[in-house]
Amino acid sequence: EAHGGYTFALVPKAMNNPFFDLARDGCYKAQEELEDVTCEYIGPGEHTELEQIQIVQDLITKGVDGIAVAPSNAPAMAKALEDAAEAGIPVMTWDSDLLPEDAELRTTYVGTFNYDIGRHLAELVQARHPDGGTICLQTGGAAAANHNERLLGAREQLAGMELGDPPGEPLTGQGGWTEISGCPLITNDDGNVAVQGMTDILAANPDLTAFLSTGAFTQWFDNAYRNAVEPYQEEMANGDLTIVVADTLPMQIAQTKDGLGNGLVGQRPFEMGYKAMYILKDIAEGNEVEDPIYTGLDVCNNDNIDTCVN
Amino acid sequence: MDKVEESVDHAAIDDEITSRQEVSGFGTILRTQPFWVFVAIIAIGLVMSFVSDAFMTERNMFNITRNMAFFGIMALGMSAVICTAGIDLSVGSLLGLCAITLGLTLQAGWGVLPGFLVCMATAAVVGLINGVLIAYLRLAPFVVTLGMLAMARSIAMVLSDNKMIYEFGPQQDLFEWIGGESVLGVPNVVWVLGILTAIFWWVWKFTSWGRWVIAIGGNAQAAKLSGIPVERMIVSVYVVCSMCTGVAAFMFIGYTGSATNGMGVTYELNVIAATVIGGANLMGGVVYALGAPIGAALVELIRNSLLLAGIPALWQQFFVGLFLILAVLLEQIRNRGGK
Amino acid sequence: MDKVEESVDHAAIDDEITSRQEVSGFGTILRTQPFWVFVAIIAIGLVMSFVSDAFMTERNMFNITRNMAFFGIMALGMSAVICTAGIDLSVGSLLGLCAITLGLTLQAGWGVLPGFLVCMATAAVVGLINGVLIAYLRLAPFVVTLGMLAMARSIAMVLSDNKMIYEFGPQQDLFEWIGGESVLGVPNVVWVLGILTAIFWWVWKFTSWGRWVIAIGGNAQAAKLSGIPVERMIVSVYVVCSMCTGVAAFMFIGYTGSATNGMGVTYELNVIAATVIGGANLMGGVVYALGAPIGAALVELIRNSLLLAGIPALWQQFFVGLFLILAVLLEQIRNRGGK
Amino acid sequence: MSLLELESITKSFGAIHALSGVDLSIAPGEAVGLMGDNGAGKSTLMKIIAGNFMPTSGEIRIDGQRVEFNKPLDAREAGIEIVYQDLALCDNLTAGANVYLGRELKKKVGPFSMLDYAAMYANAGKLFAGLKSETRPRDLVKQMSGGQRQAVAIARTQLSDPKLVLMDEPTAAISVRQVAEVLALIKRLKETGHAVILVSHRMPDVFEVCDRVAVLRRGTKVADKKITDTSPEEVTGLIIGAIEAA
Amino acid sequence: MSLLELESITKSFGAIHALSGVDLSIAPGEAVGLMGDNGAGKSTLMKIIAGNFMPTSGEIRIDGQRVEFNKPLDAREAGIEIVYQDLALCDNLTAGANVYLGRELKKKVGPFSMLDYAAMYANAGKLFAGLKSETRPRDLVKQMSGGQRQAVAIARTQLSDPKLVLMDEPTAAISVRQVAEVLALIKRLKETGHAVILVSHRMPDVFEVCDRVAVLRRGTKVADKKITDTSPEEVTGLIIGAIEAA
Ligand SMILES: Nc1ncnc2c1ncn2[C@@H]1O[C@H](COP(=O)(O)OP(=O)(O)OP(=O)(O)O)[C@@H](O)[C@H]1O
Ligand SMILES: Nc1ncnc2c1ncn2[C@@H]1O[C@H](COP(=O)(O)OP(=O)(O)OP(=O)(O)O)[C@@H](O)[C@H]1O
Ligand SMILES: [Mg+2]
Ligand SMILES: [Mg+2]
Repeated sequence: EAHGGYTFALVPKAMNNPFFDLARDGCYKAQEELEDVTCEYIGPGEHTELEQIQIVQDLITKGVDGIAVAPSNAPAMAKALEDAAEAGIPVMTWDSDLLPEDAELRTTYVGTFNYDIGRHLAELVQARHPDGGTICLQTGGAAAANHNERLLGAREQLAGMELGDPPGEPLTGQGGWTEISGCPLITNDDGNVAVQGMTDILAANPDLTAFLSTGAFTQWFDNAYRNAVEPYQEEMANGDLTIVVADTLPMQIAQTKDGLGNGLVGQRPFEMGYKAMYILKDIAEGNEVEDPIYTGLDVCNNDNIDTCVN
Repeated sequence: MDKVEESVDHAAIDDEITSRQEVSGFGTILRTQPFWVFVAIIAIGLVMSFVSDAFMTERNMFNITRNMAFFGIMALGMSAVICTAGIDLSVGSLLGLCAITLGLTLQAGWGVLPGFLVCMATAAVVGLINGVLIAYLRLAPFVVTLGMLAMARSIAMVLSDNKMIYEFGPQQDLFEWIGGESVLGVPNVVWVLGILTAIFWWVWKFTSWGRWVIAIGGNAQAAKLSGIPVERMIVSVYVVCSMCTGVAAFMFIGYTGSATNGMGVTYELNVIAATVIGGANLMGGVVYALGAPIGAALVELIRNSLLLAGIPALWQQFFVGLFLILAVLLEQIRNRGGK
Repeated sequence: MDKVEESVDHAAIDDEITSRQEVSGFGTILRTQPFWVFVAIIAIGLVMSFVSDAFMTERNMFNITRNMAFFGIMALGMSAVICTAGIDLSVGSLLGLCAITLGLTLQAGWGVLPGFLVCMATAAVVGLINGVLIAYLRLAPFVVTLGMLAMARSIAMVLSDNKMIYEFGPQQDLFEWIGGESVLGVPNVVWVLGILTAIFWWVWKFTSWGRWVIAIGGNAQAAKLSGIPVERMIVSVYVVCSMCTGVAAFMFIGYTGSATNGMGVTYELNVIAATVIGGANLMGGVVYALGAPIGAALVELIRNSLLLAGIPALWQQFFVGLFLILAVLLEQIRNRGGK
Repeated sequence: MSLLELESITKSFGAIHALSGVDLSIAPGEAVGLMGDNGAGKSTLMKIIAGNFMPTSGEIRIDGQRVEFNKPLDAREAGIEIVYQDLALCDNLTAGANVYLGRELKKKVGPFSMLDYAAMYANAGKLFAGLKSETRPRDLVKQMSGGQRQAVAIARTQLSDPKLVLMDEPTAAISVRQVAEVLALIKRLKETGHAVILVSHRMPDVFEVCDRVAVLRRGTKVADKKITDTSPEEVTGLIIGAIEAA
Repeated sequence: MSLLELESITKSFGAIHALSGVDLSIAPGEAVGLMGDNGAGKSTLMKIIAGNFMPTSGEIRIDGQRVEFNKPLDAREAGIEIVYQDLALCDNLTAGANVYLGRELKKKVGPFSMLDYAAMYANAGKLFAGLKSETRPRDLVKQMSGGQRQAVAIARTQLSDPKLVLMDEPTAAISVRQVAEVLALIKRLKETGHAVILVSHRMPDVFEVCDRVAVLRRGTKVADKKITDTSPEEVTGLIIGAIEAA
């Protein structure tokens, strides 16, 4: 508002997650480019559904000129966004979308198709193990919708069949893949819990074929992760064990380069935050926008790791 | 003795003595924490109405009161637990569990009333287990309810099969009206909070149940020796706390329009904070019915004000913490000044 | 009186009386919670060594002990706070804040020693603020440290500008060796835990500081009347607790190899749980140096065992909660049987 | 017939034997003084009769019926009231509330029954005045003087019409004036057929109101005599062990 | 010259005036008995001298010097020891630890100094034996009888060599045998030039050891007389208000 233009809010799921920081950086980049746009990046400190809704309510009350939100709880957020429609504030979603029946509450969605992240991860696994085997999946918060969609994508890709609503059922041999007992591992987005869980599973199941994580938390803690997988480096190199993880943060790329991981599927959060500002400006100025807008995925394996991220 | 007759009767003990009181009336109120937190709320409100035009709008007031009401309802029950020098960490998980049992019942095609009963029954069972372990097996409330925190969340996951529920059967509209709408411009959940607060106020002041709970918090041993059924009272207190959470869950799901097993994660800290800010003492023996809503209101008000005032996002938590401490400081300063 | 001379001197008070004791030696140990939790640990270990071949491997033992050590170190400090009937909810956030100040120092090109000092200074300042507010301004520990929880996290966010730090300057290798490697097959952090536990054991048993902290927990009023500088002691206790977290943070960042401001979220509950399971009483006055590591070990062992045993993911939290309660129940059953 | 009979009551706390094989009986309208050195086991015996402790072994009979008290309420329901030595008050409640704790007065307001503060404070005030104690019913006992607290504890026993009143050093903290009242109270209780056990270190009090005196030494009963058959000197000797038994 | 002088000490708790304008002075080697009804303000006065309360108004002088005690430690450093009526013990510590609380005995082991349990228990045991009290130094005070707790509180005052010892009803809970010891202790203190203020409801005790007796009634001092100039009857009259002042 300092320059009398637009103030657009970019609301992430949580502010303590490095993933969303990249979106914030994109948002600030757009702010620099667009003279008349201010980016207000605000979300819950930790991942809590209610607080995010309260923040959106307050933004509506405050009268920002547009809101781009990554809803944690889609139906609940839809209710809060009814007020925005009433107040004439343009709304879009990013990173994760509202339910299809609430789609008219937002103008568009910019982000990835979560299902595809899981699917691509599974493809990376299948490429290394065409005959199937045993697998352990790792996920974030228990009820996190985006992780559940990724789980479903991974499971359906591995099974080669449809498995119903997210997160699907654990695989018991479909497509040659069996999920071992104790999985999927729930991490609540805590890097330490993620590493500990993976360590224990690898120790308890020496014959495990693949370990697939739907979030970067597994590899956040660089050193701990490296320590945990180093004993299995040889198996990973000669194709007995595969570890694939979502996202393409810098330390993840370095780990993969060092042979301590076999594949990454990255979203483009920077682009999401960046595009969100442009889209909101378009909406605010009454222009038509596409719906949805996919930002695409970067799929990396040990061979293309130097070039896969643009 | 003749000398005495002429003057005051120094030996007599009359009404003048037995009706004396150290402080009374308004003086007693001045000494309570809820009063000073209330003063802090008024002060923040005044400042905010200058800082932001959006603050005093009807919509903002509507949002603030509704948001605080869920925590206020849970805090009412928590006050009772804390008054017995206990603690209940399982309320957040219980909210999630109630959300799932309620959601599953409605999804299966039942009406709102059966849903409500299932929700309350879930809460009562959890409270009963907590209470029995604490009262009869003498386990530390912290450990028992921490264990329950994990167990309730796990059961919610298993029951929901980790799926979100957002179809609430034939009476979906009624259900969502109860939790999300308003009567006379006041959100329904605020009405519920108001009524429950009045009931608790009455209970603390005028029933032996209330009196006994306070006595147990003051000196459980003495209460036991006075013939108060301490064990049964403690069980009842945990059941009451859980049932308050059950009510909050029922309203909350109606308001959000969806139920996930992740609901209420870390709410226990907020609820306990609201209770303690409202004047409860973790050592037990102190309770104010008005403390719970006032504490919850302060927490919500701080959050709302910082956002409206445009404090940078990364700094907001800092001011939340700071104002929490300052609000409680007020009472201390006044009570030390008076000594 | 003649009659008396012949028999025992009933009037005499001799050593026989003054040296009598209700229970002594092993009997005293049998009455402590840490002992029974330790028994539970052994029992779980025995069962697990049949259930899973991976359990008794060197690598698994290495992991378990390392994982528990971070919590154990923090729990040692927490024991002191809880012994004074206080509580420190800010340890999780402080871990994050220490991670950031330490990370920034190292990233800026300083060595491990300056990094360590900055980390400990951060912790000491936070502990000092907590302690002063609690001891001198008489604010409720729960509120003060809850406020600090929010403030410390916020400052960590501001300082780090919400970025992750994983470049630790010139002495990165040394730094990561300290936190992540082992000496004689035992992780360094476990050595630290062992040494700190021994120090605390000595402190509780043989120093007046320890004695006074226990006295304050028993009856702060009486301690004050005995001339113990209660306020200063309480400040020191919060500083000690924070410094333990500082040590844990230093080791933890070396082990994880990266520092984020989100580190330690909700760890306060784990730490308090470990402390309480190790026999601390939230009402104060009870402390066991061995309780902290034993409590932390139980929590970690349960987590590890459930994974190795292949319990379905959704059920795991259920068993975590259940075993927590069962472990504490053991002591109760034995002590009630004995009465 | 005896109102209360104790037979070889024993109580150990770990290695400490607080009581070993104590017999005692008391008839309606009788007052027994229980004396003994510090730590002799007097309070322990009182607590066993009041249902606060279970004896390690031994038998309690009331009106010839064997009873087992698992909790204080059991003893109260059997008609036993007690003034505890440590007073057992809730510091966070007022003096009036402490008097009525566990048996609050209620009044009906429409369909609701609610605590009747006015009546409780008025009655408590009367009880305190009856003890000649300047205790304010509306103030917290936390802030009260030692004697005021004791008055609260004594007043509690007068709410019901018990068969047996146990008084564990009821006059320890109170002043001359109230001591006289408490002794008068004990006499009134006796006259109306109640039994009283009075634990006290004050020889004159015991000799003034009691019919019999029992002496404990290190957990065993060393004497049980009619007041008229003994003297303060003999009792003192028995307490301190100068006289072995009588 | 007086060791301690109090001038118009007043103390109010809200609407309750516990003390109003109390003067008192005591010389070395003197023992003053402080008597009064329950709630008269005796303990409040003791606590003010001991630095536990600040007076609302009034002056305290020690050896003619005006002092202000902000905390109990200040008073202790000025040479004042006190036995509190409510005993002020830490229930979770042993009797021996309570005696030495705040001034633990230490021994050197190499470069470290550590608590010397053996010495503390042995000395505490001796102090208890000196009071003829069967108190076990190694057991928790929580489980002790009333008299044993009192013995612990009394024993504490004997660790240092104070100028003035305040005893607030030190004999309330203890048995005949120990009462004699406490009275003997007071006499010894007097002989060695210490001053003692004894609060007690036991007329004979006060008349046995005190040189002077002061009487408080509802917060004002109504009498301050040489023991030799008064009688138990007069003092009783003064306490209960039958005699207005003397
Ligand atoms: N902390 C306090 N707050 C409020 N009132 C108090 C406080 N302490 C004492 N009082 C009141 O002050 C008065 C004097 O109390 P004090 O304890 O000095 O009496 P006392 O003479 O020692 O009586 P006793 O013989 O029963 O021990 C009493 O009415 C008491 O209720
Ligand atoms: N709960 C308990 N646990 C352990 N020991 C106890 C317990 N209660 C009392 N004792 C011990 O039992 C013995 C008898 O105590 P009791 O309180 O019955 O003595 P008493 O005769 O009432 O003494 P006093 O005249 O001092 O009140 C004492 O040695 C005491 O330390
Ligand atoms: Mg006794
Ligand atoms: Mg007194």
